Amino acid sequence: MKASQDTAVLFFASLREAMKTPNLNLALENPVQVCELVQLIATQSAAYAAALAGRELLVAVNEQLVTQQCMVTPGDTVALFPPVTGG
Amino acid sequence: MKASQDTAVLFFASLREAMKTPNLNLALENPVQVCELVQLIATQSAAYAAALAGRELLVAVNEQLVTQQCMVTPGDTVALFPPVTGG
Amino acid sequence: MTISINCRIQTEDFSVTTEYQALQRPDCGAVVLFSGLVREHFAPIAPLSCENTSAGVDRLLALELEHYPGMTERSIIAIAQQAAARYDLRAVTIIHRIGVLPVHEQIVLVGIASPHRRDAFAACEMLMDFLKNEVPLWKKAHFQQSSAWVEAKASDKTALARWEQRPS
Amino acid sequence: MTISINCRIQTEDFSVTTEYQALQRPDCGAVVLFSGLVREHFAPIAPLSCENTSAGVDRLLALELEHYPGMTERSIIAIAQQAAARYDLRAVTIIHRIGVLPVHEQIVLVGIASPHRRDAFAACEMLMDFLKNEVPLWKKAHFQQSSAWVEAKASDKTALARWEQRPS
Repeated sequence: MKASQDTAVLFFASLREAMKTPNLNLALENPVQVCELVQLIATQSAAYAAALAGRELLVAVNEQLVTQQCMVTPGDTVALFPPVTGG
Repeated sequence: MKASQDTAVLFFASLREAMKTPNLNLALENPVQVCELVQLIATQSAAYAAALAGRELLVAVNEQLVTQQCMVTPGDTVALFPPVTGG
Repeated sequence: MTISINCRIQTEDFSVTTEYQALQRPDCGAVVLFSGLVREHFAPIAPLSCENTSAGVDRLLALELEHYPGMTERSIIAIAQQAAARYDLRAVTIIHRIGVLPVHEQIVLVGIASPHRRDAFAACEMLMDFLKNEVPLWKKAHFQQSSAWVEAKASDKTALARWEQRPS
Repeated sequence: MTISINCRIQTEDFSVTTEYQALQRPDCGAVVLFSGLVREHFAPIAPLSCENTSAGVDRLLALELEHYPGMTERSIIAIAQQAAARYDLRAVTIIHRIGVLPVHEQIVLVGIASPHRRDAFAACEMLMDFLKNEVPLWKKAHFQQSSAWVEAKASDKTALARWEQRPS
């Protein structure tokens, strides 16, 4: 069995409030797609599942905007957040 | 014979310099088109004719931009000037 | 041709005067400044009419700006560089405030210095559209009785699309 | 909805700070300012390259602005009203200086306050295009060795045409 590496997942704005935490650390062993990673978080608790359900989410991996199909490598920093509203 | 009324003609910018005067007063008896008024000035002297020849001119009658075909009534204030370059 | 890019995320207020002076260049005939302020009558989703608002409907007290430290700064520099690659610019300033900003406060400043006005206007407007759509910043509206996260506007996405159609 | 229109022709300089503060309205989220300055490397007809200019080609010292007293002021108010009829504006400031303006001096300020940024940007750019084409103002360039009246640019006429095509 491979050694797992911590993958930080950050949440911002309304998603951070819904998740009731600004971040989680996941112990990933293999690369996964962003959408699989989101599924993984949703399976951890009903509260997480509810927070993530039916919500338009943007994703950044290592501070670059990516699609839900992008691969996350163990050790990456993933950020999930709602559409931005600055300016 | 009708009494003539003074019609002020103002010149600006490069046209004012070419005419070597900021204004002329013409004694008009009847309404004339702007282009006729310009002709009238050109006949007054060779210097005026040279100043007015081959030059793109804008016209204002009583401070409103008009075309060369616009009628000038005795007593109006006419302004002749090159294309504007402010801003 | 050198270009000076000055991007900042900060809680403290900024001075339009200072930034305007810093933008000026001997070869620039045009300076365009955009300043965004927290206005009254702000509605997070559907606009309230002035009548409703003055009649005592929940009144906006402040906007709270959240950002993603690191990524927000890098994203802003990236859009400034995109604008500079597209237009003839000599100086770009982007300042975005974060934290709690009461009504009437300044939120954002985009300043452009260019030899020509059309480049300055286009770059300033492009940068505001990119700021609204591509930079990790989120607004929460604090009303007298409630709070709500501001939802992204379809009109901002439409505005963004303009820059994709134009030739660079 | 009231709109405040402030138009001035003056020899003295203006303060962007003062005008920016005067433009602010509680219901306006957007302020756009355009400031036009006398830049170095100014060429009345064909642009000079920077190399030529620094190599000692006739250097610009100042622009001299002439106007048509009365008509200029009325024309500026008229274009401000046209912009206000077309866009949702709450305050418009147009200041144009006349007389001799040495390099680096401010020439013109157009400031717009609007609830929304797109109206503010569009009105500011439209007003600059109208100022360049429809208001009786003329620039004379004073170089070290010579003087020349600035010729109207075809690109300014093209810019003006944009506003005729758009829906009001």
